[in-house]
Amino acid sequence: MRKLSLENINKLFAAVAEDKTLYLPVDQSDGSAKYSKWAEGTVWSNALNTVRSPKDLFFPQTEDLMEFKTEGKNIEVIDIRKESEDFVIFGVRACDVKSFEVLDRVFLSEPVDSYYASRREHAVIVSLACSRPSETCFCTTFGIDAINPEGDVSAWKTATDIYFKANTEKGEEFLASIEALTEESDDTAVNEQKAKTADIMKKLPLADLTTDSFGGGKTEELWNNPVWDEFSQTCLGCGTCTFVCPTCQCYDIKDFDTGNGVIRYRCWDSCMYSEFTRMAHGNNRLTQKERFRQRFMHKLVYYPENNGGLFSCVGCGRCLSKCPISMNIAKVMRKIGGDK
Amino acid sequence: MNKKNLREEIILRSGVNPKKCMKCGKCSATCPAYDEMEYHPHQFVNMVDTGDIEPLLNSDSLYKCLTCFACVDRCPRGVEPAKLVEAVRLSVIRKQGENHLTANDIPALLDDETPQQLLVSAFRKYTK
Amino acid sequence: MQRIGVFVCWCGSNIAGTVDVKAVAEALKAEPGVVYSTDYQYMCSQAGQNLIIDAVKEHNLTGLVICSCSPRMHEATFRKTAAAAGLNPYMVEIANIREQCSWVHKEMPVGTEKAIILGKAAVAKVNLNTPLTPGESPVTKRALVIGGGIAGIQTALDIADAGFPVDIVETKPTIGGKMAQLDKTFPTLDCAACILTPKMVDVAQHEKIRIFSYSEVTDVKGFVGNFDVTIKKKARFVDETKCTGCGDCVDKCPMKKNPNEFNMGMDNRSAIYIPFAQAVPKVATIDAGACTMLKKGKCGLCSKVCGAGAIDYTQKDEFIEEKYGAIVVATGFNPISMDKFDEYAYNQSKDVITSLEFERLTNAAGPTQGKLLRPSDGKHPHKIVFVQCVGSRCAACAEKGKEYCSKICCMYTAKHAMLTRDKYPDTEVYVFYIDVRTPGKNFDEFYRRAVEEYGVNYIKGMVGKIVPEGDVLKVQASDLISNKQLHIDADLVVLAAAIEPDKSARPLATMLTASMDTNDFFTEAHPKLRPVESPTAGVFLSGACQGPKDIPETVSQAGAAASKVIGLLCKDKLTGNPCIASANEMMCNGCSSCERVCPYGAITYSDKEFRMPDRTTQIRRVASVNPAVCQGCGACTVACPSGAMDLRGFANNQIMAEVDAICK
Amino acid sequence: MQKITRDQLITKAVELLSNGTVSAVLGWQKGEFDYDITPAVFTTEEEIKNNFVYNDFCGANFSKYLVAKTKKLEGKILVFLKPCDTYSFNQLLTEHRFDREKVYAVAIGCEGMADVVKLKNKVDGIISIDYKDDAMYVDTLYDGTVKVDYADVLAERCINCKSKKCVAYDELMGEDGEVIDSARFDEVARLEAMTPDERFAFWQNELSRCIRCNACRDACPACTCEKCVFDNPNSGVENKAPANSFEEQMFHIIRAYHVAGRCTDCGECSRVCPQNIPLHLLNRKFIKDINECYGEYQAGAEVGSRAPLVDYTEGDLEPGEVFERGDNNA
Amino acid sequence: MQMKEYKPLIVAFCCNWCSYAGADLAGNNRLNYPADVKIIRVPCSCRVNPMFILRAFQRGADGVILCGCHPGDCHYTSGNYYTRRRMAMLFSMLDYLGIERERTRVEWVSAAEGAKFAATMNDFVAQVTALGENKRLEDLRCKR
Repeated sequence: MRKLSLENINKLFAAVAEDKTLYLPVDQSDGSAKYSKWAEGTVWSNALNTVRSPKDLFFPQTEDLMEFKTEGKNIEVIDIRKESEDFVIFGVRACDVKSFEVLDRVFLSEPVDSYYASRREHAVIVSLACSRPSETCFCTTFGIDAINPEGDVSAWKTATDIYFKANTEKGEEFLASIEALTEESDDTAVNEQKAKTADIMKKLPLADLTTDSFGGGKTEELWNNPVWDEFSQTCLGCGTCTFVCPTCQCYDIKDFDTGNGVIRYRCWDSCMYSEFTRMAHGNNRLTQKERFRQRFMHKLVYYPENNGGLFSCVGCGRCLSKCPISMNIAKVMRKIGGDK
Repeated sequence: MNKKNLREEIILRSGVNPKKCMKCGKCSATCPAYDEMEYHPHQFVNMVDTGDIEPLLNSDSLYKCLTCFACVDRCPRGVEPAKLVEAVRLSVIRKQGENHLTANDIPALLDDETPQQLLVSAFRKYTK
Repeated sequence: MQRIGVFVCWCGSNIAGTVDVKAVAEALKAEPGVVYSTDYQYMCSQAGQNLIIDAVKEHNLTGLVICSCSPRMHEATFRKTAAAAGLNPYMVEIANIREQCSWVHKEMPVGTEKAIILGKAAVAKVNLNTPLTPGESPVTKRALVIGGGIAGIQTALDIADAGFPVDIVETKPTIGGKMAQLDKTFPTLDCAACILTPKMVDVAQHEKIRIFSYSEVTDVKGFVGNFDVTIKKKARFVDETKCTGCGDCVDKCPMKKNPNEFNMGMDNRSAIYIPFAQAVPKVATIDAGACTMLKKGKCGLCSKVCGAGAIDYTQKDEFIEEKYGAIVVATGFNPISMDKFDEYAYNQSKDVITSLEFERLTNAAGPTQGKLLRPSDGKHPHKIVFVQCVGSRCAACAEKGKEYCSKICCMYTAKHAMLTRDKYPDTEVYVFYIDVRTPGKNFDEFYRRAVEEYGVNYIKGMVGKIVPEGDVLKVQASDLISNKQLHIDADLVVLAAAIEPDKSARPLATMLTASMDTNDFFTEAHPKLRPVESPTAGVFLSGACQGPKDIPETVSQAGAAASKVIGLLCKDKLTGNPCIASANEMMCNGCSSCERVCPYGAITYSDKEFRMPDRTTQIRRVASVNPAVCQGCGACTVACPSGAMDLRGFANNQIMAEVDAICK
Repeated sequence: MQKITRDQLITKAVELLSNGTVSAVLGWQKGEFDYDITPAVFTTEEEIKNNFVYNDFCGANFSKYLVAKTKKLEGKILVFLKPCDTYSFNQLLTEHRFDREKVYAVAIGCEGMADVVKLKNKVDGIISIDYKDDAMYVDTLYDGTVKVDYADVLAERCINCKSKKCVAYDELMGEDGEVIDSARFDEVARLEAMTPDERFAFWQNELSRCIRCNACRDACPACTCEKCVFDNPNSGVENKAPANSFEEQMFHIIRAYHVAGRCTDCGECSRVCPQNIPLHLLNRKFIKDINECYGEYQAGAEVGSRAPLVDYTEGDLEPGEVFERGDNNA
Repeated sequence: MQMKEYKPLIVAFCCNWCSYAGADLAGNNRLNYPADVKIIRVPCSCRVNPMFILRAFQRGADGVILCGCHPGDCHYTSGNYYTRRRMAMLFSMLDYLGIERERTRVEWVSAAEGAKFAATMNDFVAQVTALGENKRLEDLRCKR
């Protein structure tokens, strides 16, 4: 385990940023944090987490795929892809690290999404253990250990220091690259903090939430549950939950005619939208109830069914704090699963 | 200064466009100094327009104009002949460059009894 | 996908001089949808149109782009061409590469580049054009003529003679207008009354004509073929149906000291009055501002002497609503006010008068029974000065006069001068002029006669000032020919005041949505080709409301307007403009924003049952557009936030395609 | 003024439900943490008694729900409206968006609602909240019980409340208030006084956070189009994500423009924005301009009034003169 | 690098009845104005949706001018009155967002005002040229 005094954290950032782009949570003018590029003077946010999840860095909200140019009546297809540069993403919480696994299973299974894959290959993920989880956190429900985050490198922050441990080859390389700045350390301080955090985790209001009622094979059982009717009634059908969600991976591919050619790009889509997956015959899901059900069934039933039981919710709590009407997956789970 | 340049300069200085004149003669009809003048307001306009300015420079008419602006007021086309007369007058004054009275002389002449306006107009008229 | 043909017109050298038409045709070939592109010297010629028709057939074209002059010029032509080729006429778009390209840009590369861009925009639009079919609306077979002067009278008579009912609305108590006030008419010197009053009588007796005198139009709604007009009949306190026009009331009325408008205020009339002997309708009118009975409830003499019992002090303004298929504006003119021309002392001396006042002074029915007497002392004037262009051609004094030439003054001044010399040979007559303009049949001959035979002194130059002194008017003027300043002691000065449109024209134009120029003359649909029509369909122009005119011109225009009206009223149905709004009911949420901005009331709402996406049925309030009423302005399309309301022919996606093409 | 309590509302709702006046109640349902309250439709007395809550976090404007709810329902629906909601209620009626006959509106006085973002910025790990008269006492994971003054967490829209007057209701609970001469345009004026460069920088910073989740639009009671232009593939402006700064600006300009003259300034757009973009400052700019150029106008103050952008006078300011006016103010 | 003279792209929306005719008259009278101005014909100025204006800026326009009949002279009675309010509000909003107010203009040009049309376009082009390229409301995707 390597240790660095927090006083020197900016030296570390500077060293990392020298040969790789470094992204880390930075406070914005409205007080919320966002993964931003580090540059001299950038201050690492103390926030528990960012509003937008780190999936933006692998799967941006909009991404140009290719371009078409017309010359007279001929069409030329231009591949505008650029090989991703190496980058480090720093301070990723356990839940968000887990979200990469959820995304990987979608984008890296055949056919591989080369745009996503390229970014994943070039990224080093430095995770950060939680010490002050929020009341909206429920990662434990999905078996995620906020205290021992995964990632290429795991990090723990105490009041004075930050500790690193490599989990992968990439992680080893990363630690080697900052070796000069860090010192070897035992894990006493880290373990102390882990114990404290574990206590808090148990006290979280959503600590008792379980996935017992969900998982593959539950489709028919849950399909006609009255909760969909009841809870979808006041759903506004906005896309907030899906856009702040670290695991939502739906996108739409569109063409934009620039006047000098056509850019084919993709952008996030939301299953909450009435235009979502609209086809020639019309929409699959005609009512907000169906769309509402889709979102939660996908997270809790369909995805685990197709992915070996892995839920596609990581309990980060973003949708809990951002839904305009405070409707969320925790309420749905609670209602269906009943209180333990 | 050649003929054309003088015309341009007078037009520029006066801000008058003599082409606007429709030759109605109302300026001359209204002019109180008409009988004193060799060249009448409408002729001023026409002569400046045609560049026939030399006779005007040498004519007494320049100093007969009272600058009462009746012609300016009455002209239906907004030609403003009095401004043109003034501009021609200035050409004469500036050309000679041997003014009897220079601007620097004025302060000495000022006294409480004399309106400053009087001196200024005198300066204009009698520096010929 | 459309199959578009592009046709680039040279317009002789008008376009080809500044635009490389071949390059334009070539460049547009590569545009999406274009399958054929060519150029030709005159597309609008028969040969050019045939070329288009042949190309449509040969290349199976579905849309046409004509790169030519303004669509305001030949859009209709090419739509007809398209129709002749079997296409929907609305599959044509014009790229205006003449007025807005070749004529305003001087360099060939610049003009060519822009022409190509304009062509691309037109192609982009045609790609999204859809065939449109005009709706039909019925025609109310009745015409309204606003103004009862010679223009209105002639128009009304011509329309009525063709068999269509006509209503004349006149603000004054009688029709007749300015012509009724004139003495003689140039250049033939006919007596105005002798030629006008029979026509007035014709109007009164025509079974197809109704006269609303002492009335005004207060509201106009609707559109060509279907105008709904509200006419206010002002209370004249005399029952028109009973009054015989005997004049007993006029004689007995004690309130005799009211300026007589008909005689330009140069004598007086009573509070109850008939404007003049040949008035039509010959009905008395009570001047409410002058009548003591109406003001104070005392008197009532007229009622007592009226054998017909026509006096009705309780009469109220009456509002009449009537439908018309066509409206003719004939609101005429007035001399401008002389108040601001201090130099001519109009307000200082009674002996400085306007030409229209002079007409009354020389008219046998006028205040002096036709004897030319000075208004101040009733003496014969022996030296008369006429001043022309008073307030006309006055560019520098917008607050005083008018920039335009009033057109009629030269001739009537010549007439006045000639008649004066004819009747009173001992009178010296001077006419001060800037130019004498006599372009008309026998006009110059007339003017020359005044000079050569009657000895009128025409002096080139303007009057500078007039000063009343004792019983003469000191006139100071230029004589530009002899280069002298003249001083004349005149007994009478006559000012040829500029004329301006009647003040009622401006509010009327707003009601009619007819456009006006900066001088408040009505604008014609085309200055040369459609001079008697307003750009607003169904509104026609007659007489001086459109521009200064003399009587023969007025009468010819009046007849022309009438023939246009007849042409319209002959139709049983009008085909409308198909470029109108329409609501997509699936997207309309019934919010009423569009209804609120529609100037024609063309949008209505109804509850309709819809099958919703979730397969339920719902009753929703949705908008619908009355195609006969909608004029296609598009105000509603912007008021509608969802874009449910769109405009055919100028659809959102079409305009955006044009924007895109231009900004490429 | 006595605060309206949960019990009062429950009594009212149960009374109206049981006597058949209404067949459903649009109210607030308790959540997981005392502050995450969800609007919900209640149809039974039991549901109401168990789940109906009313506290300082009941900020959602219910009026928009009436558009959909009244269409589906047999009988009337009871809706509780705060003063600002009553304006939206009227505006929707003006636009014929729902059938007034199908609604039983109870207006409730309001002392202002709390802003959950403000609270969370003050307190970490909220477990529960006790609403006392003097302040709210927040039980937290880390700092024990924390006393938080109501004033310190009052929502921005409530600090600048435009009116505590209820302009539409069948029944009024509590006391009616007055229209308030609020300072709500001060922030707009502050921006107006900036240089264009500063304003541009300000808005670039704010709008760059937009994720086009459409919450502002979907929560807005004035946005009730059957199909929004931004969702309509044929509109030419549709997109599901802001591809660049142009589209961010485009979306927010058009969003605000489409509700200009109809926006009641209820503040829902800013409340629901997950990125805390002060969207109300766009709407208020239009309101301020409208007030200054065309006379004071409050959308929703009365049913049937003509919105300023579907109205005109012949003497209106020219677009250029609008700027001159701005210069005088600056 | 070779400096190319900056030529702005101006989109002019002209109402069919007055301003388009005014532009035609400018043509009839051979009154020059820069070719940078491209006219789009609309039936009435009130047909111009704010979205068209934003669209033009997106696609690369540097200035957008709207021309209609003089207030009171609208062929459709009241269209330009609505335009006046709409554009006053829209332009004020653009200004509020920090977008140069000189890039937008509304001008009333009658069918008789060919000279005014040409003068207005000359003036507006000069004004926009002085501002330079539209950077604040541009869509980089649409730049060549």
